[in-house]
Order: sequence, then C-alpha cells, then structure tokens
Amino acid sequence: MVVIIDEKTRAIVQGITGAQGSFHTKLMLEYGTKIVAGVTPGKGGTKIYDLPVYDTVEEAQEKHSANASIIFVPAPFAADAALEALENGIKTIVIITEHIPIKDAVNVMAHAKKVGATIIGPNTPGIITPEKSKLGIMPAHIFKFGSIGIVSRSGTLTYEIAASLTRKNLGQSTCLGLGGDPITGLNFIDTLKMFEKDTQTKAVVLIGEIGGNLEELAAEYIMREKYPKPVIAFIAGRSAPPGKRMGHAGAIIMGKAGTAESKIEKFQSAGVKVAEKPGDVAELLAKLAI
Amino acid sequence: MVVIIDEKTRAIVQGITGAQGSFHTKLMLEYGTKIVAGVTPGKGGTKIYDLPVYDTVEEAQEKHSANASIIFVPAPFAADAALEALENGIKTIVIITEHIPIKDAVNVMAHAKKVGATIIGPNTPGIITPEKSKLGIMPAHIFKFGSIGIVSRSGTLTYEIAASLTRKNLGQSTCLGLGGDPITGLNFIDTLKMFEKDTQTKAVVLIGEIGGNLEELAAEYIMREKYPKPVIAFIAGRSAPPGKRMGHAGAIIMGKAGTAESKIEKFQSAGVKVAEKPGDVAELLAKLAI
Amino acid sequence: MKLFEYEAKNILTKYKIPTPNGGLATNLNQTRELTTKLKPPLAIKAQVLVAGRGKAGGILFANSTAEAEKAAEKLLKTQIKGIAVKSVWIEEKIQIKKELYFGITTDRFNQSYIVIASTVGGMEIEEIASKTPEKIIRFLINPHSGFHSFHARQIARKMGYAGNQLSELERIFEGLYRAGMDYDAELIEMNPLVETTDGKFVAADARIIVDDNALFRHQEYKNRLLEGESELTPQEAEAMKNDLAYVKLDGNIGVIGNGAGLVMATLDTIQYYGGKPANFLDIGGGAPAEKIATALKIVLSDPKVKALFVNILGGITRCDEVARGILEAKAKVGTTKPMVIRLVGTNEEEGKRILTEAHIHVLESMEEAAQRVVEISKYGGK
Amino acid sequence: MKLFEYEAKNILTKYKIPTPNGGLATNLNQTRELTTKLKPPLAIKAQVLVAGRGKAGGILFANSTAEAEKAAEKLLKTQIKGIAVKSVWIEEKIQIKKELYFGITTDRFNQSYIVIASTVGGMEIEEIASKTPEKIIRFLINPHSGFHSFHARQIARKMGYAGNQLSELERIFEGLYRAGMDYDAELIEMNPLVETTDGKFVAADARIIVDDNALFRHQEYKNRLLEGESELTPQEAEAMKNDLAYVKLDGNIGVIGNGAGLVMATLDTIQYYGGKPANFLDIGGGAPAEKIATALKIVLSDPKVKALFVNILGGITRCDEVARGILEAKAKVGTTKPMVIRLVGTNEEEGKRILTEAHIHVLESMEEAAQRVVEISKYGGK
Repeated sequence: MVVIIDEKTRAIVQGITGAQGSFHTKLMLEYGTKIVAGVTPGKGGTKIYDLPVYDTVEEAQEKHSANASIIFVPAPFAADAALEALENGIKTIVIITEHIPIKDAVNVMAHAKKVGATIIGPNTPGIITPEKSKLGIMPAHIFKFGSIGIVSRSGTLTYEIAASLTRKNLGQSTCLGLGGDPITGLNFIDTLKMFEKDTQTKAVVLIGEIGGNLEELAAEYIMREKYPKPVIAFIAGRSAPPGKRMGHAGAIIMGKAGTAESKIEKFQSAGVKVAEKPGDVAELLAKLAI
Repeated sequence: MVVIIDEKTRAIVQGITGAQGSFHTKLMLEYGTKIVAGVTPGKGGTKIYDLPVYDTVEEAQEKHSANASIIFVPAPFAADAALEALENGIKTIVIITEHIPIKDAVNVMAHAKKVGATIIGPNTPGIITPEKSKLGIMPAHIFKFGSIGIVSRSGTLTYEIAASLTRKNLGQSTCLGLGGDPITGLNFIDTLKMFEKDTQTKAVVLIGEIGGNLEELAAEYIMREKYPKPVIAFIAGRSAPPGKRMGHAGAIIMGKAGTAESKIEKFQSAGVKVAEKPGDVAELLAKLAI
Repeated sequence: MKLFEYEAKNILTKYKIPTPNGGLATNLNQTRELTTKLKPPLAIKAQVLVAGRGKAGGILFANSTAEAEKAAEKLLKTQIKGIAVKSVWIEEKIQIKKELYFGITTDRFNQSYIVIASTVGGMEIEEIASKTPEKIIRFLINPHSGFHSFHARQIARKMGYAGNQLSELERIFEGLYRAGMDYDAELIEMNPLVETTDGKFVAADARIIVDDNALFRHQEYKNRLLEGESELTPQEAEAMKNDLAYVKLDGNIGVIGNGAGLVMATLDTIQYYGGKPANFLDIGGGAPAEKIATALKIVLSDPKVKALFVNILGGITRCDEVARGILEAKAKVGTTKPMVIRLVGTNEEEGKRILTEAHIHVLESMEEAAQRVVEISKYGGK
Repeated sequence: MKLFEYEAKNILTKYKIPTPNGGLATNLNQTRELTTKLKPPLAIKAQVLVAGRGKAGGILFANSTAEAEKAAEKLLKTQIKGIAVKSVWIEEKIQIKKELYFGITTDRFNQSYIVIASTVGGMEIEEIASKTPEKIIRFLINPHSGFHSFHARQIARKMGYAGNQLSELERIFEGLYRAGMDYDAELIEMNPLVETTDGKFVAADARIIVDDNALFRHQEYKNRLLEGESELTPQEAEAMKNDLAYVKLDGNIGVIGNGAGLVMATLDTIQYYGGKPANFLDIGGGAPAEKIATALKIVLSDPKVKALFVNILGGITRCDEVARGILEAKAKVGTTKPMVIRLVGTNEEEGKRILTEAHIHVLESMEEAAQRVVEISKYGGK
C-alpha cells in the first residue's frame, strides 16, 4: 500500500492546455501516471498528447469517471476549478497553482471537508509515489521507491532532501508537499496518520518551515499519540527575521509559535530528531537502521 | 401522538420584549405552552411574565435547554435570529415575522436542512395542538381538540375554516400555517407525511392559495402515494387576476401552475374534494363521517 | 418591485453584461443628443412596466436619426395600456442570429434559487416552457455553495456552445447571478439574450423584479417607488404609503379584510354569488382604528365602488378597533355608500355594540354578508 | 500588503465603525486646515508601516492647535526607523475607560478565519496572549455559515457587555468582519478598541493586512503598492516589479535560489557556517534567463553585498537558463564581486558547461558551496 495515489489512480488535468499544464502532463504521462483527460474551458473538443480536452469537468466525468484531478489553472480561477472538481465527485485534488487568495482557499477547503475529499496544496509540488505514479511537478528522477515517507511545506527543499536520501539509497514510499500557503488541504497530522497506516512506510521525514503552528501541532500529536514510526524533522527559516515574509505566503513569523526555535524545541521534546542542515536528514535516517 | 409540538415542548421566545412578542407570549403561557425563557439582544438580565430574558440564545440554552423557539424579531434581523436558534441546537423553529427577504429565507432553510431542523414559517400564524400547546399567534378559543389536521398557507382564512369546523364539532389534531411567503420551511407534502403518521389525525384539510406550485405538487403526491387519509382542499384566489400580488409575497400568479384552476384541477384528479367557499369545508368533512 | 428596462440594463452594464448601445430620454432635447451618438437602425422603447408592451405599440423602430426622433416624440405623448410614457430607451438594433433565454428565479419547493435557460427566447418563459419544454434547462442553485463560473460553463455547454462563446456566456451568466443576488432579485432575466450574427452575445431586453421585502437594503429603489415614479393608481400609492396591501380590480364592490388569504377568499365568495370586487385590501394583523379608517378612505375614494364589504375575523385584530375605524372614516369621508360589515373574533361584542349604536348592521356569517353585498351592488342598498 | 492606519480607518468608517475624529495631512497647510476642525487634545501619528511606531517617537500629543501644528511639522521632517514620514494622521484624543482587542485572522489548522478578542488591548496580541491568556476569546468562523450578528453578540457577552453596549459591539464586530472579507484581509484588527468614559466604543487604532494574492480584486491598493508609496527599498521595489520574492536582510552575502524553502534553508546553512545573508531572493519556478539576470542585478546593486551565492536545484527551473542568466547579468552589470554557484538538476550538464566555459566554477553540494561563500565573505575571494 502507498499513500493517496497509486497505479490505479485515474486523473484529469485541469488547465491542461496552459504552458505549465501541458508541460507537466507530458512528464506525468511519461512517468506512468494514468491521465485520462484534460479540461480547459473554451478548448473543449481539442486534443493534447492524444488526450481529449473538455470544457467542463462534468463532461470529462461523464466520459472518463476519473478519481483524481491536478489543477494548473491560474490563481484567479483556480478555486472555481477546485470546486468544479469537488462538485463532480472527484475526491483527490492536487492544486499546483500558487497565489490563490486565502478567502478562496478557505472556501475550497470547507467544501472539500463537506464531501470528504482530499486536497493537496495549493502551491504544492504535488505528490509522488516513486516509480508508480505522480500527480505533481517534481523532477521524478531524483526519487526512488523505498520506505521513507516525506511530507513537506516546500518544493525545491523537498527535492534537495529527497535527492540526498536517494543518493544514500534511502528510497521513498510517498513524497507529498502540503503546499506553501497559509491555508492548505492537508496538514502534517493528516499526513502522519496516513503514513502510520501505510505498511510500506518505515520512517517519516517532516520538512517544515517558519510561520503558522502546524509543526508545533504535529509535534504535540506525535508526543500525545506516541507516534509509532520514527520521525526526522527539518525546519527552514532559522535565520529569518520576524515580520518579513519569506517567499511563501505562509512563511512569515507572527508571534512566538511560528519561529524555527519554537518548532524545533517542540519536536525535540516530542523525541523527534531535528536536522540542522538539509544534508543531515539522510545521516539521521541512516542512524535509525531501518 | 400529535404533530411537531406537544405538552413537553420547551420553547424560548426570540424578540420577547417587543409588542407582538410580549403580547403573544402572555397568550401562549395562558394556553399552557411551556415557554422557558426569552431572548432580546440588549435586554439581557430583565424579566417578563417572570421569564428570564437573555441577550443570546447561547445563554438561554446554557440555562434552559429548550427544544423549540418562536421568533417575533423584526424582518431585517429575523434570519439572524433563526440562524442563532439553529446554531444553538434548537430543532423546531416557528418564524412569525413577515416581510423577511427571500435571500435571507433561502439561507435559513439551507442551514435548517443541514442540521435536520423543522422551520415553520416565516409569515405564519404558527402551530397549535388544541388544548395542549401552541406556538403561534392564532386566537386559541376558536380551536378544539379532535381528529382533523389543518395545514394552510394563510392565517385568518385558517381561523375562518377552523372556527366553522369547531362550530360543527369537528375538532382538530394540529393546525399548522406553512406561511404566506414564497420560501417557507415546511411544504404541504412534508405536513401530509406528518399527518399520515399521526394516529390522532383522521382527515386533513389543506388550505392553499394562488401562486407557486406547492398545491400541485401536493396533489401529485397524494395521487402517486395513494395517500391513506381523506383530504379536503380549499384554494383562495379563484377570482385573482394574473400578475397582481395579493398581499402575501407568495400570492402572485406567474405562469399556469399558480392559478386556482390549475390547483383545483390537480386536486380533483387526485380524488381530493375541493370546497368552493370556506364554509363548505366543514360540510365536505361531515360527509366523510369519520 | 419591477424595475424599468433602463434600470435593469444599467445594472447589467455594471456587471459587464453586454447590452445594446443606448440611453434614456425623457424629452426631445435628450432624444436628439442621444440619437447623434447612436448608429441607426434604432429601437425606441417606451419605459412602462405593463406586460405586452411590444404588442401594445410601445416599441418602435427607426432607420434614421430623424425617424428615431419622430418615434420618440410620438411615444412620449402616448399612453400604453392607460399608462403615460414618461421616458423612452433608445438603442441600436442588433443583428440577431438566435434568441436565447436566461433567467434566475426562486424555486419554492426546493427553497432555493433556480436558473432557467433555453435556446429559444424572445417570448414569455411560460410560453417557451409550454411550446418547447425539451429546450428548457433547469439548474437548481445550491444555497450553500452558490452559483460558480463552472456552473455557468456547464449550462453554456448544455445550450450547445463551445470555445470563446462558452467563455463569453460564462461571464454573462455569472454576472447575472451576482447582479441578482446583490439586488435581491426575485426574478432577473435576459429575454432575449441575443447571439448576434458575428457570434457575440447581447442582452437585448432585461427584466428585474426586486424583492419588496428587501427594499430596506436598496434604498435607491425604495425611494423611487415612494416618489411615485412607478405606475401606481392614487389608491395604490396611498395604500403603499400606509403599509396596506391594496390591488385595484375591475368590479364595483370595495373589499377590506384582515389577512391576505381571507381577503382573497372574500373576493372569491363575492364572485361565487355573482358580484364583482373592485379591489383587494388587506389591513394586515392588529391594525389600529386609524389604519382601518385610512383603508376605508382609500376604497371609498374609488368612484367605481358602489358598495363596501368589510370582513374581519379578529385574531390579533380587535373588533372594537375595527368598529372605531369604520366610524372615524365615515365621519371624515361623509360617505353614503352602503356598507356590509362582518365582524367576529377578538372583542366581537364591543365592536358590534359600537357599530349597532351608530346604526350600522353587523353580520356574523361571511357567506351571508357576501350575498348581501352582491345584492346591494346590483340592486342598490336598503 | 500592510495598509496605512489612515487607509484602515477610512475602511472602518465605510463600515460605520466609530473611529476618532481625524484626518490626513501631508504638509503644513493641510495640517492647519485639519486642526481648526478638530477639538484638542489631539494625537499626531506618523503614517509609517514600521512596527513599534509609538515607542520610536512616531506618535505625539498636543493640547492645543498650535502644539499640534508644531508636532505635525516635526514628524513630517522625521524618519521613523529609517523611514521618512510622508504624512501624519491627526485625530482627537479619546477618553479611555478600557482598552479592548478585536481582530480577525486566519486559522491554518482549521482552514478558516478566526476571531480573537480580549478585554485587554493596546499591546500586541501575542503579548496579551502570553500575559493574560485567560482573557483571550477565540471564536472560529465556520466558512459555510460565516460570521453573523448573533456571533458578534455572543462574543460581546463573553467580554462582559450587556444592553446598549452589547448592541453597539454587535454592529462594530459584524462590520469589521464584513470589511475583512470585502477587502480580503488576512489580518484586520482594532487595537485598542476603546471603551470611552461615556460607555461608547471607538476603534482608536486599526490594522489591516490585505492578502497579496487577492490584490487583483483590489486594484486601488495594487496600484498604490506599485506606485511605491509604501516603504520599499530600491531592491524590494525592483523585485516586486519583476515578480521576484526579495527580502532585505542585514548581512553581506547575497543569496539567490529557486523555491522559498530552499532559499530559507540556504540562509540557514550560511548562518550555520558563520556567515551573514544580505537578502532572501526566490526566483520561483521555471524562471527564464532574463529573470535570473534581473535577480542578480538586484542583489548586486546592494552595496553591502560582498559575495553572491546562487543555489539552484533544477526541477521546473532549467540549469542552462540559470547559467545564461548569470552570464547576461555579469556582462551588463560588469560586477567583480565573487560568486559561488551551486547548480544541480534539470539540464545540469549544459548549465555547467556554459559557466565553466566562462570560467565560473560550479559546485554540486549546497553545504560545500555555503562554506565557500562564507569564507569569501570573511576573507575575500580567490
């Protein structure tokens, strides 16, 4: 078993005809992901990589009954696309789009909760189950199938760490980016629960960053629930000054929860080893001898 | 058994300190209704008829755990009051207030549906189970306990017909006003279902009027489901010209469904006797010999 | 409250929905100014709220500026179904490829708003629904989630549009929904929504009915309504000012009652006995004597009224207040028109006493009273 | 995007939330005009976005019109934490009985908005939360149903208010929620919300941070931001124009990378090895050569920068584009500042080839590169 997506996942791509959408559809197809159709309003009836393009998710669903969607639609229209996927019965939605307004994201998450759907992102590199399927934009060659689950709030930093794991022959069960925005579908606790149930996953790497208190809550959860699998954490932003937003809409320190110190301290008191540099994660994992 | 309210119903009055609210609270108390508290924002801490008045339903519920509310709050604030009752766990709400905007009513009904609450009204005289309990503004002395269920879209016309029934010794199990507005909580079908289950009710009087298609839908329901209890209908507005609103926000004929002829025809083809004048209802009932 | 076409079109424009180039004129100068800016052929449309305006001669066409001015001048002197034309809307004629219908109204049974769309437009939606029911698209709006762009696209697709036209309709439909919500419309429709010969979409006519109960949120229209700019009879205007529900009808029996359902049933009963009601007037619940007096004055001021029927079933309304109101009105108006009073319910005895002392006879049965007033209307009073 | 106090107060006024009588002045004439309309004692507040404005001397008080003019004149010549004061807000001092806090922000874990209220106000909410946690009221807003008047009353009651005060707070809280939603505020707060000695409520200070990602819905602020009216350094302004995420820091090592997390980790690693980053600069994903060149120009234009660290992990971003961008920038700026380049991932070989041919050394390990750049920043390049 792996987390959220596998070889049977049948996905549509919303915004398939855009530059990003078409580029990554190609890469996903090459990786083996089962993309069954694309949706771009106004481009219905055309084809791309031999995939049919529809004006509406409704029509795509009538013909393909997909169970996942990956969204590349521009920010002002992305929430509408996500709601469209939700209303048409799609239960796994990856929102790659960044710069979605908070108000729109709140609305999307509320609807997802109501219908019991899983949203990954927005502003995420997506999710990959190495050598099986990917719904995302990550460079696939740096990943390798194995037993480490990775969950992260950041994109390239995940690649950095995943690549260093792969180099040390520490393969990954599933790597998932929560997304860099303040409001995202999944949080660390949701993902820890998934990794707990997943028999393939032997240890979890949690890549956090400054801003918000999702890392603190995850640390409390690990401690409270006596989380049964080893967790290694890395927190970006130790050197960040308060009040300045570091790129990600989420990465801003306001208040004490939110600082790297607060997060690191909480993880350490929950028995979670925290790497000082990205390169240290693989070493800490190697010491676990799993 | 009787419908919706009985002697055990514990109600609060929202808008209890207003002219209408206080006047009818007194009458309801005199009739035996268990009113346990009142709510008027800004009047918290005062008393009326020995009942405590609170600023919020939340506080009233903390102290009294009511299961019903009757709302006399002015139209611009009535939807807020209904949502307040809903969010604080009250499952039976009678909205006496008239002139509530449609958009507000739509919002209230959607929330009621979500939490499984029953809304009577808005713009209703309320509900009475004669000689037991009333949540409403109807003159109680014209009602008498018995076996006829009455459901109506109009107030005084209900009194007119109920009084004529009472005069002929045809008592009522429960009399309920759906409300004269285009958007109301209950419809005729909902109420027919309740009367069907109620062993006290032997026959149903359905008082409709022009506008909308709720009567037509009820007629179809009676025919389709072979409704097991006799139904007598009266439709007000035979003489109304199309396009003119007759007092009730609901009473306007737009399109064919909506005319008195359409409704009468549908009822007759469903085997429902339709009275030509209000006074004829009692006669038609008497002929049933129930 | 029905909005004028020009008001509706101005709202649509605010929501970036294309309408024909045009403008409003109330006199000849404005007409001239307007027509110089517009490209003939033009349509000149009387701004009246009566139904069937077109068939009644309220819409004229002109192939030149001069013709347009003449048409406007003519309309501004005309009455359409008895209503004087105070202003005309002049707009460029559009090249019609197809007429569509798109409207949003309330769905009582589902307690929500509903979109009704059709690839057949230009006539009343009821007519479309009965002539080509298969061409009607109904889309129920979930009140929790609202109407989103993607819903608009789904509807546009079902109407057979694709590509840029789909995207254009998406914007128009979504805009109309927002306009409807923002203005508390119980009905908002574009009929026809025209697909032009060059594949664009234009709302050639628009109708908005604002929920009267929401006018407190739309003061601009409330004021317009009260200022009497709309087409109310003197009685209707007076009733509105006094918060009385009054509707003018064609007969000669004035009717006053408490409760819309009871008053409607009263009209029906009068008709049942062969009489003709002159009006509907509901005094509402718990009216005090002065309000009842005002109601009587309004009904009696209608010269067509030969006899008056007051039908009160006192619940919240007190019969003694009603009796006092009747006497007050009688004294002020000094009417000699015959009255039939039916008065039962709360404080019935006191009400009867007051009227009997003033030599006004009171009946108890609605049927009996109706029969009596019909008789009087036909053969005169006692 | 942080709004100025005067912008925030103007928004509050639009939502009928009481604020002290006051106005904005950018020069002495405006100051005079304003002060004649206001009743001393007055507060004169520098309109700058820096935190801790009060402690930094940005707020002055005056007991007379003359004093107020002097204070305004003084502030308009001052810099607050290095930021020139371009305008002052002058308002009447209010009689404080109690200082409250009321704000709405986002709750990440619950994916919603949350109200935070307290009967202790006037200091940073974090300070209130740590000093008197028992006085903090948290109210999560259900995104399906929103924030209604009754929620406002529930909060007001929990704050200990009743009667007219409860109704007054209801209006203020509900208004603030609507303002926050309408303006896409990620934070909107009244701090302090003052209960005056006569029992009224006034928002004495207000703070609004508009969600940058929603600025497309608020063109007026987007324009204001781009016009540079806010307090950006030249580098920050240039970065914003070019859609680059740039943050000025205190050190001397310029940093450029792709991806916020990676750039942050780069800064951390530099610090770990004893170096001091001069900035954060994220070129985002898939940047073309020109954008990378612009990024280099921005960082190199900071005179404090002694050495540059470019850290690229190519995913969507192509290493060859990065290499070309570096050469382009070098050619245009003509810099002699030492650079450390770390380049791995998509098209890595081609990128390395381009740079090596231009005699720029490329490293593969982030740690190694960080150590190298720290060394250079301390002891100079080779």
